[in-house]
Amino acid sequence: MKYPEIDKYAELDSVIHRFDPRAKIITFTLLIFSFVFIENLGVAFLTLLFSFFILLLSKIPLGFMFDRMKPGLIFVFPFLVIMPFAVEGNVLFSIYGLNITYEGVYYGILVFVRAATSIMFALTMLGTTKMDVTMKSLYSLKVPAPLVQTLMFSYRYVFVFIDEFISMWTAMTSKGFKLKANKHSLSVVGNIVGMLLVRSCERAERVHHSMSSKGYTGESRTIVKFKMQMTDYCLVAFLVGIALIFKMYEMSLL
Amino acid sequence: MKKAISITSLNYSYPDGTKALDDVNIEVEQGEKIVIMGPNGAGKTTLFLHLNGIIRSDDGNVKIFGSSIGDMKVEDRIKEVGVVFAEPDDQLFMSTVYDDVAFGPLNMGLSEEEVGRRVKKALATVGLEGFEERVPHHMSFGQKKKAALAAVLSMEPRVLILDEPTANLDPKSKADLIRVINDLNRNEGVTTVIAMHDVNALADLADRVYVLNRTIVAEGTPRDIFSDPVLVKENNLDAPDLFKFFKIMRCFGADCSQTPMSIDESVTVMTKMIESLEGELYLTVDENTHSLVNEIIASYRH
Amino acid sequence: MKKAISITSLNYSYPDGTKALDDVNIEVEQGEKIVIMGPNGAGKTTLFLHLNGIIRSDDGNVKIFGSSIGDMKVEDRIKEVGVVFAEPDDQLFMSTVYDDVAFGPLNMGLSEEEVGRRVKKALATVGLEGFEERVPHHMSFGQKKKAALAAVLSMEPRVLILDEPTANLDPKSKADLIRVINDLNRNEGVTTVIAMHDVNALADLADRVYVLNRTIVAEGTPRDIFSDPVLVKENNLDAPDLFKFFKIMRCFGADCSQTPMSIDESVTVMTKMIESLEGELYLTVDENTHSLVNEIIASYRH
Amino acid sequence: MHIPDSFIPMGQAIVYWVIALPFVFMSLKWARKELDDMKIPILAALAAGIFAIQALNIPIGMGTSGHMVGAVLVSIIFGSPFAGVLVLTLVLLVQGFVFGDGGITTMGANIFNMGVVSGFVGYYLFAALKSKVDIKAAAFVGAWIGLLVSALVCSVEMAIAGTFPLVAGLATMGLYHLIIGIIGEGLITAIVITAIEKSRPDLLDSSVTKAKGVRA
Repeated sequence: MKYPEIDKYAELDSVIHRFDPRAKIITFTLLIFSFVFIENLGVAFLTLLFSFFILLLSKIPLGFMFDRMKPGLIFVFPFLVIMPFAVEGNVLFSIYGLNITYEGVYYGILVFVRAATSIMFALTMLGTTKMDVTMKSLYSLKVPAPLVQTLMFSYRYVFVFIDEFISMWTAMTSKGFKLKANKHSLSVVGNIVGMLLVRSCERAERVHHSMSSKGYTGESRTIVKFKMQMTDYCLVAFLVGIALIFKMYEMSLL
Repeated sequence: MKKAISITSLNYSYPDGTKALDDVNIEVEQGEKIVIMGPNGAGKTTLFLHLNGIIRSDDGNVKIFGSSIGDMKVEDRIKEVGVVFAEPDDQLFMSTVYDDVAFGPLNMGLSEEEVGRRVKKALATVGLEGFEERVPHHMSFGQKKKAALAAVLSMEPRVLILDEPTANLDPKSKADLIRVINDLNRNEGVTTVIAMHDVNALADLADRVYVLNRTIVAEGTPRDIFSDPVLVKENNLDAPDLFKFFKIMRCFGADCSQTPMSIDESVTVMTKMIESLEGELYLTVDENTHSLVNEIIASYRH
Repeated sequence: MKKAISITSLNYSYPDGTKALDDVNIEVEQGEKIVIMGPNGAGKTTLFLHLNGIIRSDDGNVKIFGSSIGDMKVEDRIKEVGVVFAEPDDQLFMSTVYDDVAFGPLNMGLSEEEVGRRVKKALATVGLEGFEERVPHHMSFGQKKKAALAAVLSMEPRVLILDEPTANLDPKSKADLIRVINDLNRNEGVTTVIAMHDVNALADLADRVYVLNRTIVAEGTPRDIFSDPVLVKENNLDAPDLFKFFKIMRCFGADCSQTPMSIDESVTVMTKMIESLEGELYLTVDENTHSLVNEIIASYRH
Repeated sequence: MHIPDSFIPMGQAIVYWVIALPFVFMSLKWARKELDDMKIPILAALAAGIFAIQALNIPIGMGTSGHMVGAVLVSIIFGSPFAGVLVLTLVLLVQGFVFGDGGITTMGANIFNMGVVSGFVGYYLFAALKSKVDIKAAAFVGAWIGLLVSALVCSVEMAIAGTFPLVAGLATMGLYHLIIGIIGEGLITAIVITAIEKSRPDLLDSSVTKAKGVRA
């Protein structure tokens, strides 16, 4: 298993990296929400191009980015294949009695393109900000502190648990274990999962002890220092403007 | 003067009824260096959780500088006692080293400048300058141990409790940490209480030793404790190699008045012994030497 | 005869490109006791994962008894090499000790009786008879360490790899484990490869030492390694206290031919030295003694 | 079962958000009441643990594999379906906003399917069964049916969205989860509950341990 370390290139320098993290989160989320629901394939392609342009601006190595996009796209891909058969409409041609419809092909490509756009935006947003900064911006955006803190801890301990998991798995393979669809494997997996959960709870207990011994009483205090610059406002205006233009263009096509 | 720590007849049972601590009594003077030894599972961690009030004992039998720790406000408590637990990953829960080290001071309600000053000082103390923005998960085990210590030092506690500070460290990192702890004790008068298994490193960190095995089994200078092979064996302990060796030296005719525990001490003892004999020490082997030696070795062997 | 382990120019980089192992070469004879030392993060765990084929090197540069470990079937591989990792909690995941110790033999496809026999024998070897139905999670750290070892011994491997077997153990449990490992080596001819930081316990477990710091920095008997203070310091190591002390003894005029590392050895060395001097050894202090002593101490100090 | 972005039109996506949010809100209230100041570390640790567990692909045979969802498991451990909702919400938030695995606009729907539907159906089925059959069997049925129902709900949503036809969706999703649910969710959940009961019975909600006459 490889680490899903998305902020590996957060230390680079680009317009997108310098973008105020709070403004970045709001604007990018807005862009995702407005592009994901576009119904016109042509416009959807334009938004995909636009998201690629933003990705280029961010200077994040494309190989890294495409690698990170793969799991999401592989998940969506089957629908691109199934939809031409599944959606009813004008039949383009038939294979062994199965009809491929124009609407199906259109809709399949549309869904795929929109998904790619949103994944690319989300990854560019997360990839250009260090995770702790993203979390701190959530604080300053008035997302409830307990929620942010829980998220932050989840993020911190996901790696620890993946490590623990890998260590347990390594110990098992080094004893000749091979995962198969049989009773033995199943009982082993059940025990591993149980152990992982027990260890999660025990880790939580120990983390809580160490937090309490540092004066934690359930309130979270964090230093957050962000300041919006002129360029940030310009960037917000530019991106929101683009989103509006795409929206208006789409409406004009109706 | 008030004792830094005073624990009187402390009892504690786990929720399932198992007794973890049984009538524990401990007294520590300000500025002392205490080591607590005992077998795995002797109740050290439970004791430490009492010392900073995480487990509260209602009868006020844990006092820090004269006040019952259970009655103190959180802000005061963490100014008095800082606990560094054994597992660094449990203590570095924030996303950057800075945030972790600032966590305690922020909870104390200090100003941002003061927090910044303390983080800087604490990181400098443990030798992690420039690590502010590092992600704990990516650091080495030795660095994590140091960061976990810094995250407690930033609260500037008067009593510092450390659970196995040197476990799993390579010798260099171990030496670094021992030096940091001793500097804090010597230069800032911090009282230190340390749980550790490594008897060979103990001499550097202990003025006095408590042997804990659910209850306090023995108390004394390291020398007192290690001189009693029965006590040592019964509590799964061992004596430092040098200590045992100097006991053996006696069988060869070296009449040292003291038994040293560290390299530095052993040089002093040797020199003194030779000088008291007007510059010449004779070591011999006679018919009894080997049976005496074997007796000593056997008395400590598990 | 074929070497138990033969590693030739092994290289390994982490997925992110960092070099973990750089041209590592190791040869171990059957029945040897090897200790691998090195700073935290020197690549020991990565090396061990190569030794039992969990990380596969395609070029066949890791050979066990002459066959490339990468080409072996899993069932054969686990008969040859068993790895006991440092953290027992990672290795005990079933609900009873029996199930954990039976895990490997079951994967080998052995009959139920044979599995039962092996579990019994492995538990007896580590001194955990009667623990079959215990829940590993509830055992003490020392017991867990022993159970994790038993869970590998039940596969009856010819080569046993141990990562930090004595870390975090109280001295009694440590002595127990060292005895078990040595008995296996002596009585069953098991080749042992151990990673450890505890230089004072090393003498009991090492015929030969490899110093690993991404690549093999040095190789030799423990005596060879510790005699080189530059090597020791550069790799974050330390020499055993007794070893350092005997080097110091020379400054007082004790002309020992060998420098011992354990209590037993030191008695032998002392006796030999005194006997070779016709029963009397003179130790003196002269004007140079202290500067020589300080030089030795400084040469090893971090 | 994780619905990616762009599979559901805006109006419907918002509807699911509107349905899911009150449940998330109620589960936060539940956490505040039941978990005191331990809530943040314990929920974070469980979310991280479930995230790691979801990464484990369990082979089902015939070349396919599945992974656990875990909502019913968490609900049984804490003795409340709100625990499942909350932990699943956290897992989805981590997936979407921390690792960028998508599902931002559809998160409402995903919380609803995987957290609310499977958590509530599974937990109450478990609660109803546990006095009649043994804990293992009750956990098995709860987790299995919980997953199956949420898969069916998911295919209905996809049909409403026009992404996938109803009958074909119900048939494929239903059949797939009927099978992987038995192994991936049902059996594993049952084994996990037994394993936790052995090693740390005190972590389980008292109603689980009481039902078998075991006291922590």
